[in-house]
Amino acid sequence: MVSEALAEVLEEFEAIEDRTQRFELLFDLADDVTELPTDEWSEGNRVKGCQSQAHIDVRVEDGLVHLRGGADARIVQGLMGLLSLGMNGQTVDVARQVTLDIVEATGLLNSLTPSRSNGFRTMYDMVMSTMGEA
Amino acid sequence: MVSEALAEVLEEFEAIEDRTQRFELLFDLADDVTELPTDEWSEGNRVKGCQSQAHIDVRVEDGLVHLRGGADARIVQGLMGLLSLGMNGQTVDVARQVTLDIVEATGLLNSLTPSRSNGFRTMYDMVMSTMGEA
Amino acid sequence: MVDPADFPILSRTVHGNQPLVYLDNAATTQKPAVVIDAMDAYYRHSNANVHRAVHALAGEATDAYEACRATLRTWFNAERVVLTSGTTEAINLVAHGWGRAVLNEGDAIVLTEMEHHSDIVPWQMLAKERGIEVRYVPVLPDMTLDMEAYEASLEGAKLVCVVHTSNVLGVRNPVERIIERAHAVGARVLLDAAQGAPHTRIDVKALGADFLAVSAHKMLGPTGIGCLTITQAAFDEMQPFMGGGDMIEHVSLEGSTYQSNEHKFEAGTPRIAEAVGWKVAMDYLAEVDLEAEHERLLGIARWTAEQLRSLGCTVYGRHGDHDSAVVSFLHPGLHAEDFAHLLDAAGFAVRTGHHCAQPLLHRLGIDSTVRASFYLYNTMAEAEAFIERVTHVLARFGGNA
Amino acid sequence: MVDPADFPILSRTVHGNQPLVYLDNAATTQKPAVVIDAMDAYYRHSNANVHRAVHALAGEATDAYEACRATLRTWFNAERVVLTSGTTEAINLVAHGWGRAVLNEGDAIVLTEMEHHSDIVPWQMLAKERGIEVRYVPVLPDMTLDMEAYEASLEGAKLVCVVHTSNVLGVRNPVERIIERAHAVGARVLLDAAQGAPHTRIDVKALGADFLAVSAHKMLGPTGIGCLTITQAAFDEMQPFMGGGDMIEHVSLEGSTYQSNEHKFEAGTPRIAEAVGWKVAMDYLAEVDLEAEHERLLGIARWTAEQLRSLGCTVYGRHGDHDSAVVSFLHPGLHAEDFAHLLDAAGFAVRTGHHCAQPLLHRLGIDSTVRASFYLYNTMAEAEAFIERVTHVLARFGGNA
Ligand SMILES: Cc1ncc(COP(=O)(O)O)c(C=O)c1O
Ligand SMILES: Cc1ncc(COP(=O)(O)O)c(C=O)c1O
Repeated sequence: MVSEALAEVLEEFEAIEDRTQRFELLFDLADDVTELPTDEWSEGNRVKGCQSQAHIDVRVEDGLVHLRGGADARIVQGLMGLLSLGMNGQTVDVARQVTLDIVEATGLLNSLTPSRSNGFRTMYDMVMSTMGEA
Repeated sequence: MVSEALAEVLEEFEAIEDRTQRFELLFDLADDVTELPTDEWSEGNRVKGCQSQAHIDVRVEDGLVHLRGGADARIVQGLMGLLSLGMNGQTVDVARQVTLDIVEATGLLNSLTPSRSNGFRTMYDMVMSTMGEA
Repeated sequence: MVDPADFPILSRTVHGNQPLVYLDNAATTQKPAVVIDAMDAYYRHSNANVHRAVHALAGEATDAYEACRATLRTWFNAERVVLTSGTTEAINLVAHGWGRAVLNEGDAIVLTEMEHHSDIVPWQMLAKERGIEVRYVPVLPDMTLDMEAYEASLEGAKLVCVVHTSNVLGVRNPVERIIERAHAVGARVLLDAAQGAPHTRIDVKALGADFLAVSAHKMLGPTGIGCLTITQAAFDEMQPFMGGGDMIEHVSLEGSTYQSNEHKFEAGTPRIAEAVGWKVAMDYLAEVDLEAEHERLLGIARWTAEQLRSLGCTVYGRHGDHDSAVVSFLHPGLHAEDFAHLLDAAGFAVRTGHHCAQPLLHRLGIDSTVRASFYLYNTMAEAEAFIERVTHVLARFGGNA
Repeated sequence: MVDPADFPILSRTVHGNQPLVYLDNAATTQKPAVVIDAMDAYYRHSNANVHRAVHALAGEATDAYEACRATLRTWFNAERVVLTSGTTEAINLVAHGWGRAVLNEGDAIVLTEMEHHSDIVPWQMLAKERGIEVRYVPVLPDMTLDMEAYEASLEGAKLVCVVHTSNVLGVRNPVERIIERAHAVGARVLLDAAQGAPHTRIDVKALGADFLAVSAHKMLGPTGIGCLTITQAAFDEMQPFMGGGDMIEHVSLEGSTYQSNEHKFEAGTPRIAEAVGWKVAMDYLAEVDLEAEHERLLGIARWTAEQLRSLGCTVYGRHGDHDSAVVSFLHPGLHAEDFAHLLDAAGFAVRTGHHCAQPLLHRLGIDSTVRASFYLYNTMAEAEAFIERVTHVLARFGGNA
């Protein structure tokens, strides 16, 4: 089971017909990201393969996932918001339930092949591998 | 006016429907070439751009054209035969009447672009330029 | 203008029901049905490998392939036309085929900050390998080349490489003067005409361009083919680039001799169907009044740029009389990538990013732009719809950067 | 066998009313309608430039392009697949990208006398530039490689380049053993599979081939595209070949950094429509039982060879169990070129000449052959008609050499 917050937002996406309105919702999600101050942006937490600047920092403390991030493109930060809803403050077990499909569910990226350098997959992989090490 | 012999043979070609029979006629024309003995084959008289070995030697003596040649492919030598009919033993003026169109008239080479490395154009150019110098 | 109905793709919709408005022409243009049909017909009726074969199909294919070269030779008034896979390979052919044959340690070549990566990276690679000095002509704040710096950079230069028309700015460089000055010091000139060739008929003999690189896909033709025009004098200085079938005269274990014509630089089975398609594209272009189209498209670009400015955007470019209809812009309240996504949501295809011109963007102090680029089938009505959408997007999302 | 009706060209006639019998498959194969239609549909519906763009069309085009790579990766079980313009460019990529990075003066590489010019000339060029020793494995009178000489040639060799299947003889070389011995001395192996790949499914991991070069047009795909498969280990040793758009990570005036995946070797706008077509060709091939086809075609080739011999021809090739269906022959009474013209007159498309393998022909003591090569859509009935025509031609013209 994914977190309630994530499940709710995915339902919201599904209910919206209009692509522009869906982007509006995604833009709003950008505000749900716990900010990673730009002075902490480093090569190590950079999301490679992203056209825009994006950084993400994941820690696991006391079994809970702490996710912070930031991006110059609002859509990218919105996708981080989506991840945050499913992971930030959640147990590793719950966080792990989040799959790549959540982007599909927004209906905004028609398909998520590795070749589309949208960086979401990289972002996702960075988080999962950090949790794997925890 | 091209030579009578050439005009006749071109008419013959025109009268034949069947492509294979036309080749037969062309093969026969190979015998109309005054032989250039292989020991006279040199880089200078080689027909470049021909897939097969072909050599042609042209001289103008007393205003008359003397053409000798040889080729390992019978069709190429047949084309030389065609040239010979129009040029060999003729005056330069008559020989000059021969145009590249005579190959078209055989109906055997659908078109004679420079890219088709059939070498006939080269052969023709070699003869014409020798006559030009005479 | 041409009839958009000639271009099947332009009647499609995207994201469900949004009619496509294709404004990504500087990246690649769409193809008229005649071009698509010609390639289709080639594969259905004449497909064969070219050169050195006597059968009927091979003859037809060879003629079709060489007809493309002949058409390009006439179009560009060129002495030599080598068919390549595109502008990028054409420039690499100059770097390998001419550069390696002529340039030596300590020699200098001149590039500009306005170049596409395809006209920078091959030279950086060669420079590193050979110890060649690369000089870059700066771009001025008015987005033109610093011609004084250019003249100063010429001393001892062997080659000048310059983009005919910038793919980011639309700026058409003063190639006449550039060539004249370069030739005055004995340097050869390579023009990257990937963007210039689609918009204006270029006469390389009149210009004096030693090399001109072009991509078919940016001028109504298929992917996978382009060309390099070469003057006979420069051609004679070149050594082969890639080795293989068709480019040789004779091969033995001891060594090989090469063809003396363009085939010398066309190793392997060439792009036959592509050549067929490109020829038809050139024939289609020949029916277009490119000068009138230039006026019309420039008018659309100027109007668009003006509207964008009035909406608070910064436009990169100046849209001078000979510039192409490319409009690069940014808005302080919306990231370029977000902008492009939101335009796409309503069917407007634009490009965003560094446009393979990072040094230029660096000079402009930015790392991406949104770029709308217009071509023969685009209309003023499309530009108006575009500005309407931009207005809408900025009203709703324009405070988000 | 596949349904010839899938191939539109096969129903055409040549020279008026001669039905086409296409036996020039080793030069290039015909395309099924599904392949032609897929490219057509690409241009009509999805055409856009790939990578780095967010609009719908660009996404579709990028996915389509990368789907070709993914299909090839699976088909060949390869770690890396770089899309090139064909076998020739693939081999040149190894010469420039790997050879220049790894080979130095005094190093040795091993080729064979059976190679196509595309696997000879690039190496001769590099050898001359770098002072590399090229060793050639001789071809024995039975038309196989001299494996003893091969083993002897390996000492100190860094690279072995060998044709998987000869385009002149159809002989399939013992590539398993060749690779095993090469690896034992630490040499990398490049297989030229232009002829092998169309006839049998090659698993590069099982074989251990470091590099494998292939052309789409010889396996039902379009012109202008091919690939090079590369092991990750060899990939890591390579430096970029051509510079330009799409292959870089970052470009500045000071220098550039490159992509870390296959894009590093795919400079410029790639062959997008071609990739679309090739993928569909591979999907079509995947439905064919290639092993059964191999048996069937080899049967046709053996029968044809036998008939030709009984008509007084010399056949070059042995048609062993793994050889491909290529029949090269000569008749003492008719020049190869004349032979081909006379076959063509009745609609039979064969190739004649040196087949871009002059060193092999030199070793065989000849300078051309007539070559009939069979592929999936060819039938025994066609072979019979072919022999009938050959009989007729020889009866009428066979005393003319
Ligand atoms: C064995 C072999 N190698 C290489 C090639 C070259 O292939 P391409 O011309 O498609 O580059 C061919 C085809 O002509 C071939 O038969
Ligand atoms: C100015 C310029 N030069 C070179 C190129 C490279 O062209 P291609 O990718 O077709 O090789 C482009 C297009 O991307 C361009 O706009």
